[in-house]
Amino acid sequence: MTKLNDILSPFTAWKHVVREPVTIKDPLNREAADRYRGFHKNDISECIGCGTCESICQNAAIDLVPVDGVETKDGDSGLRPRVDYGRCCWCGLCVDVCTTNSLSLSNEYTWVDEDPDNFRFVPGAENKSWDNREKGYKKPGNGYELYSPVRESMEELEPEQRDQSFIEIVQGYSKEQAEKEADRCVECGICVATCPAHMGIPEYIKAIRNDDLNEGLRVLYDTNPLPEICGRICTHKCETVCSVGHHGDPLSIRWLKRYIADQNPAEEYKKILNTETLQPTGKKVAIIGSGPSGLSAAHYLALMGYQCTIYEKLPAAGGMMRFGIPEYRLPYDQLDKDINYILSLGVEIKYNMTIGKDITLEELNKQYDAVFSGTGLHMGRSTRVPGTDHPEVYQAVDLLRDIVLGNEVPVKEKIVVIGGGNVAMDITRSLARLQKQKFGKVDMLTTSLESEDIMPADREEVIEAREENAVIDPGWGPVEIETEGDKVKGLHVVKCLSVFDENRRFAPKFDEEQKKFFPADMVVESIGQGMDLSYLSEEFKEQLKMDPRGRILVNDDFQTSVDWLFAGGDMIQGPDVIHGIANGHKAAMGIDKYLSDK
Amino acid sequence: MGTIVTKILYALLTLFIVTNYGLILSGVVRKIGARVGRRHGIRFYQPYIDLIKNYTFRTRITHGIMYYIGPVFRLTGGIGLLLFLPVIYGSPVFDNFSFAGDLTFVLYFQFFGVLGMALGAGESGHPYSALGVSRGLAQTTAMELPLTLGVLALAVQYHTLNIHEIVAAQQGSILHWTLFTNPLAAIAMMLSFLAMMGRSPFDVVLAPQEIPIGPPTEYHSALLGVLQLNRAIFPAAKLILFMNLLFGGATNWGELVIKTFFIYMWSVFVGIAYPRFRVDQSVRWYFGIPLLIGVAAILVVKYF
Amino acid sequence: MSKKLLKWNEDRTLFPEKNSEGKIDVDYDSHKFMKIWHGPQHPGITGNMSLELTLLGDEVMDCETHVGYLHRGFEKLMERRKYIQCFPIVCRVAVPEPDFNEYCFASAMEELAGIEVPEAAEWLRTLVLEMSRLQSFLAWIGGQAGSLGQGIIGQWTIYLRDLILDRFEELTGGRIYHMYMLPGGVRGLLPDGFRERMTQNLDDIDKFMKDVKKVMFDNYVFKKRTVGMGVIDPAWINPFGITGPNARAAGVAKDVRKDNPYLKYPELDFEPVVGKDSDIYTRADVRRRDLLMTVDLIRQIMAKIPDKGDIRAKTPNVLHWKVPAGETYSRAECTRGEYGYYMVSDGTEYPRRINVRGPSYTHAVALLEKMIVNANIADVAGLMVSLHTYPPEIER
Amino acid sequence: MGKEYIEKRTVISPEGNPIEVDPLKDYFCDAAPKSCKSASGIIEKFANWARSESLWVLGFGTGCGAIEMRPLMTPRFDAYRFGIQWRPTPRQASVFVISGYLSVKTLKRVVRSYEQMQNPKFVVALGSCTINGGMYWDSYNTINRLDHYMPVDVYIAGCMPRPEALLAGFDKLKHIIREGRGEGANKYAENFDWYKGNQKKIIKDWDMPDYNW
Amino acid sequence: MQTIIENLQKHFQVVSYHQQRENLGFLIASKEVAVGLITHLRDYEGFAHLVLLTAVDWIEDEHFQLTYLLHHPEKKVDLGVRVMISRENAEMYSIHHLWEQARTYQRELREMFGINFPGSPDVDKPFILEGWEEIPPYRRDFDTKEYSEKTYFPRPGRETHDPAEYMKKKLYPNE
Repeated sequence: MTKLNDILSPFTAWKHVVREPVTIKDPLNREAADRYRGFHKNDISECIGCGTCESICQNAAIDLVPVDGVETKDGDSGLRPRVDYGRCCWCGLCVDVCTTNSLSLSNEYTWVDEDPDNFRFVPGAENKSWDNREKGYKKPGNGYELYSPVRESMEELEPEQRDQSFIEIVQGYSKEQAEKEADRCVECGICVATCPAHMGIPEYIKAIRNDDLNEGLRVLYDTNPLPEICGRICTHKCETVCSVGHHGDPLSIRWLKRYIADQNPAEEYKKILNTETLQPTGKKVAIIGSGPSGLSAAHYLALMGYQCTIYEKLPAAGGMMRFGIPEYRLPYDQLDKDINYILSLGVEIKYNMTIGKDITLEELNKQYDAVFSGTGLHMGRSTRVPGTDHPEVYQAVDLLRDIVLGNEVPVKEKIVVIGGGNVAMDITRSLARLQKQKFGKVDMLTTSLESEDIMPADREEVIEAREENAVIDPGWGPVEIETEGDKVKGLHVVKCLSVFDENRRFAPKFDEEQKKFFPADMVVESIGQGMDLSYLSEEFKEQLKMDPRGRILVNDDFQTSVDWLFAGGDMIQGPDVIHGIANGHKAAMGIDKYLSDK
Repeated sequence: MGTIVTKILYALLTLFIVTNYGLILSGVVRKIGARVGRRHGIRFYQPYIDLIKNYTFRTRITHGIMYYIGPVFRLTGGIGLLLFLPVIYGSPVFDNFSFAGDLTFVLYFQFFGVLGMALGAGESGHPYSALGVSRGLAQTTAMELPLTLGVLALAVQYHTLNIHEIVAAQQGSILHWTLFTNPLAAIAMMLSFLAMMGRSPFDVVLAPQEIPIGPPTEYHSALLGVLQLNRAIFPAAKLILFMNLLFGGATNWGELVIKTFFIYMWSVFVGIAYPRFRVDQSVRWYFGIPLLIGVAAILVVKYF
Repeated sequence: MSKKLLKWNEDRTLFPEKNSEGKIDVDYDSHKFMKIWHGPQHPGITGNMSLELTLLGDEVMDCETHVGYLHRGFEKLMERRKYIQCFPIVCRVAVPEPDFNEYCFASAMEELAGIEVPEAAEWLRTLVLEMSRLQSFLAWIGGQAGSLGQGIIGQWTIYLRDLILDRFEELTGGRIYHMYMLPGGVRGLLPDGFRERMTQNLDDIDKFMKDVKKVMFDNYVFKKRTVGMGVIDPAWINPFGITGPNARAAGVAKDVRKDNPYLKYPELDFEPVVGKDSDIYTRADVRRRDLLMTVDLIRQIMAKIPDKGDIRAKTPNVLHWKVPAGETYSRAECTRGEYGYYMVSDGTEYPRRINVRGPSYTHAVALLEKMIVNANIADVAGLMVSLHTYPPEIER
Repeated sequence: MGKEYIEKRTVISPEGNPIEVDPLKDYFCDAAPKSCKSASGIIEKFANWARSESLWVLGFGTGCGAIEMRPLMTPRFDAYRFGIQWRPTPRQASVFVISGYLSVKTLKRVVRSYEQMQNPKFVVALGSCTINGGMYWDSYNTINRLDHYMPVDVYIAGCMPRPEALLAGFDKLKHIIREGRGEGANKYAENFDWYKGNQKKIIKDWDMPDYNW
Repeated sequence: MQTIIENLQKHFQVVSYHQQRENLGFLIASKEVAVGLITHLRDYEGFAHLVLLTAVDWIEDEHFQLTYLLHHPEKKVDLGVRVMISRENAEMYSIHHLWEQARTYQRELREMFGINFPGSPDVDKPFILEGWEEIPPYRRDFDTKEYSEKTYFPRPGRETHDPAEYMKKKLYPNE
């Protein structure tokens, strides 16, 4: 019976003959699934050309090529990915790893061509029929990340602990933390162009990952002889353009630099950096000022074999780094670590030597083959509102210098600071500490012309200042400092609507109706610094070419119009440490060129 | 003299109509098969295009003279078979060269095709062709046995070897069909018909999965076109033969189309449902039940 | 040993004696033998490999398998790719069911790197593996029927497979190559409406499989061709390294999902499908029942799978993921048997060596060469398909 | 077995002199392919129409793309309705679908199969692998670009291209044929030495005749 | 697992044993004892299933590591036997008499790594490659990319730019 069944049952297949075929009527226009990984799309305005897609592509299908209409600028390489469909496998890893989320895949999948050379295109730049498709593969959410978008948190002192003393706040990364943070780097190198010194950032981060800190230090010293300092107080322009920061926290490049410097003991620097013996050239260079640019120039000149002598007005080296930046941000022993290494290369330093008073520039020129000046900006600017000439109105730079020198600093119970830059924050927080020590409480108020979102101070500085109980009230323009005899009563302000005009020129607009009064016993001005060129003799000044705003003009080698005089640092470009370092480095190379040619 | 010329012209007309019918039928049947697989299948006129395309190939290679003759042989078999069949009963135009004893002739022609393939495919030198041909010959021989027994039973039953007369004997009522007057012979012949049409489970000769695709492996271009043409004519001729022998023939084209279509569908009906036998299995199978039925058919007509 | 096997052996006693190597002494000079190449361009060969057959009439006297037509040097290529870059290429090792490669690769790597995969991702992986089994089985059943000349089954099952591929497309974004299970997790949650459509497809498959059973398995000719054919002796299982349905059809309940449970299989209710007779028919039937079991498993998974949750563990940056030095072997049960990845890491960003153990490796070379001897040439295709071999995983 | 059966063998002629016979020359033609002139005008147009509507694909799964052939043949996509059919032997096929990467070992067989196909013949190349190496661009065993070894009519991008894309590719091929541009076979014949040179450069084990149609 | 190892140590010198996970362990055996050890494992300990046999090229240490991965079908545990053999004239005793499938593995190793297994059937026959003239491709000193570029004509017209280099060229070419 089963046999008969075996003969008959196959015929049941015929019941399907009357059913409608399941064939897709029009397969050529069938849309793929929503998540389908089809052809590439790229939002070319979002894309920064970081090349992470290229580096993850196992097929070498992606090239970075220049594209018309996309300019190379800070944070944007001006390159865009070009995909070779003779290589691509549509795995979508390029989409997953895309730092800006600009790359995606549409769900279009038909591309037929006779010419095999046509299968290459720059998504976004060349118009394709699928450019406007909504559907397609995008980077999934739900904890799906190919690299961590979250910064490794940094150990810091609690506000209660830090507001009494000048102990360093930031603790620095441990090995695990540093390696984890370094691991987030995608090695695109976008940051290098933005860093004024063009440091080899991806390379030293890679050195951390490979746990080869000696190599890391070598990379650092290629372009930056003050890594301990920069690792703490650099304005880290690099982090603002970090490609990882487009969707997530940027890498804390600064802390990683600090980690490398911290982990290498000072006594081994010479061995690591292979600077135990240097080939002297017999030529001598004088350097005015021991700030970042001076030290940087001295370092690279020393490496090139020049005998350098630094003339410093103050009794300690470091310039603004020592006298402008409070100790809680940059401890002196770390400052000394960097400086001492540079001095150990044979750089001589003469303290308490004021140019123009103890020795003139012309004399330096006679004694030395070239002179580098990095005298910086040490004169505080004033708002020049009524009342600023009162003795209880101070300049932030002066106060900061006094704190470092150990001079007595006038601290009152109620202090108002005018200014929104990092120096304003520094003085606010320094004075807050002194208030705490003296009165046991903090009553600081800092106001600035700029509103909160455009305040030039670093974000974390503002946050930390608030944590330390200082009041930050930005967006007010000072009108008058009310004084009464030898006492200051307070500061009158009006609302500031905008700081810059449409041409990005400084032209503040005020709303006179909105007024405020900040009562204070003491006012500190911190709205910027100017340079002090008093050490130059008048006839010398006439030889020097200046720009209309009173800055010394230099060429690409930081050579002034007087060929033996080079200048750099804040007075030329700035104001920040890393520019100074970069200037010093370039000036050193300029001096080398100048002296080799001579 | 005039009559023989008109006869030839009429035969050519028949050939033309049957060829077209065969081509369309093969297309339609493939479409029906595709429907079981829940798809649309080829366009019904696709066989025409395939044919044209094969004739328009620009190059062809040769394996020797028999390689050419093989397909021609086969085509001759197909056309020959057709020409000795009365296609439309009673029509002077489509009666062809039917004569007394044409039944034996037809049986021979029916084998002719395989022999033609054997010659040509053997010359092509491809091992698959050789395998396919040996399978084909073995299976055809096995299948011929019940078929011949059935035909003999018919000859005994109708006391003639003339197809025309066999058809004539079946006219009048559906119950006069051989199918009902001699069901055993009809069954034996219809089972042989399955193998004749080269469909599952008896398609081991072509078997693309085993010996791609058997005898015609090496055939291409116009020669394949010839084979294809034959694949339209030969089955159509066989259908007409079976229609004439078992289903009362046809008195007009409409009847012919309906009857042959259903006869064709019988092989398709079975073919879709089963996989294929190995050649030894199919030979054994034909030596089993169909052979017994064939013998029984002869015995029945002889003694009852 | 079953009676059927004995019968088969009796049937074959007319043919030349086998020598100690299990082959027949072939004297080519006798001109009795014919040599033919089955493949690589041959519709009866699964994938792209070839058999060099020596025939005596229709009977195969000697067989030598030739592989390497699809050799791409995966194991070499992976040595010069970072771990994440290996992820898109591993699935290409076996086209019909790429997901087992992805899973084995990911799990071996996760084990070496010490990464815990989130719950939701584990479930999704289980789902994808079972879907992959399902579609592979469906494609195979059509192939088995087709190899014996019954095309209609293939028409149906490939259509059913297309339904599963649609679901794959929806879930993973890929049709054939899914590239879904990357090290650390998966690449997406279930899309909206997925469950309903999946359930609908499973019902369709259930229904169609009933027809398939009637048309293909309860079939006189099919039984005639397969019962007692190509018997794998249970004693061969270990010497030939036979795994999967081929072993289970011989009555050995080898199933990695039960033996070395992975993913969420311990939470699913199933029993390995076992057969008795170990011939082509039994192997086909075991696979058919395995297919139905897979349908049931997918239903179970759909009932338990979470809609939300993390899909990927926190891993180091994949661009420079260094996997700690060590070596491991991870395996999974695919439709053909035990799939495994042997991974050796030397602590760098690049794998030191990855070796892929595909089940076809053992089935398609040594075993096939042994089994094909004495078969009829017409059975070669059916026999080969019944072992469910796939050439790319032999040569990789 | 080794290679004895393709090496030259010595036979004794009826006169008793030993002659060396090259078995490869025994079985195959020894003339390079010739470029064929197309028919003129309307006849060629008609022929091209027939060629385009009757694409017989050689069933040779050379790479992973073979997996998408099954869906094409089956109900979902049903390429038969567009006149696309599969043939098991190269002699009868007119379209060669190179389904993805070609290893050197396969290329040898592909070249042979291609040469056995009759003029006019068309080649459809699937996926990245045939365009520029695809995933296996740095593999020691797969070729990078197919057009160095045989003329290609249509490329379809994808890895793998979906059946729909394949149908679009066939559609394009039909257009090309109808426009009379599907002259790959003639191109092959005209640049025969170049193609052969390229093939021989990478197929180290060239144990087949130069001409085998 | 532990008991098996302890058992094993009674009969053989097991150099080191490393438990990778609960059901997988690796041990190192010397070339001379390896085949005896594997036979013992198969016949007395019940490791009846040879999962795989493969090699790792430790080119720095100038040796090949052969891994015989054995599976115990009843206890469901795996044991990897690692054998270090010299890279110079690499040769190992064959195990084709223990497992039929081993001859395939050995053929592959012979071809891809150049490790010889004297006595293994067909071991010198080409397996995967055809007409290969270079050093065995799975050896570490074979550079597949270089070989591919020189052999297979990569399509011309590709060029790429490093973002950092390109930005330097564009933004600060002189520094």
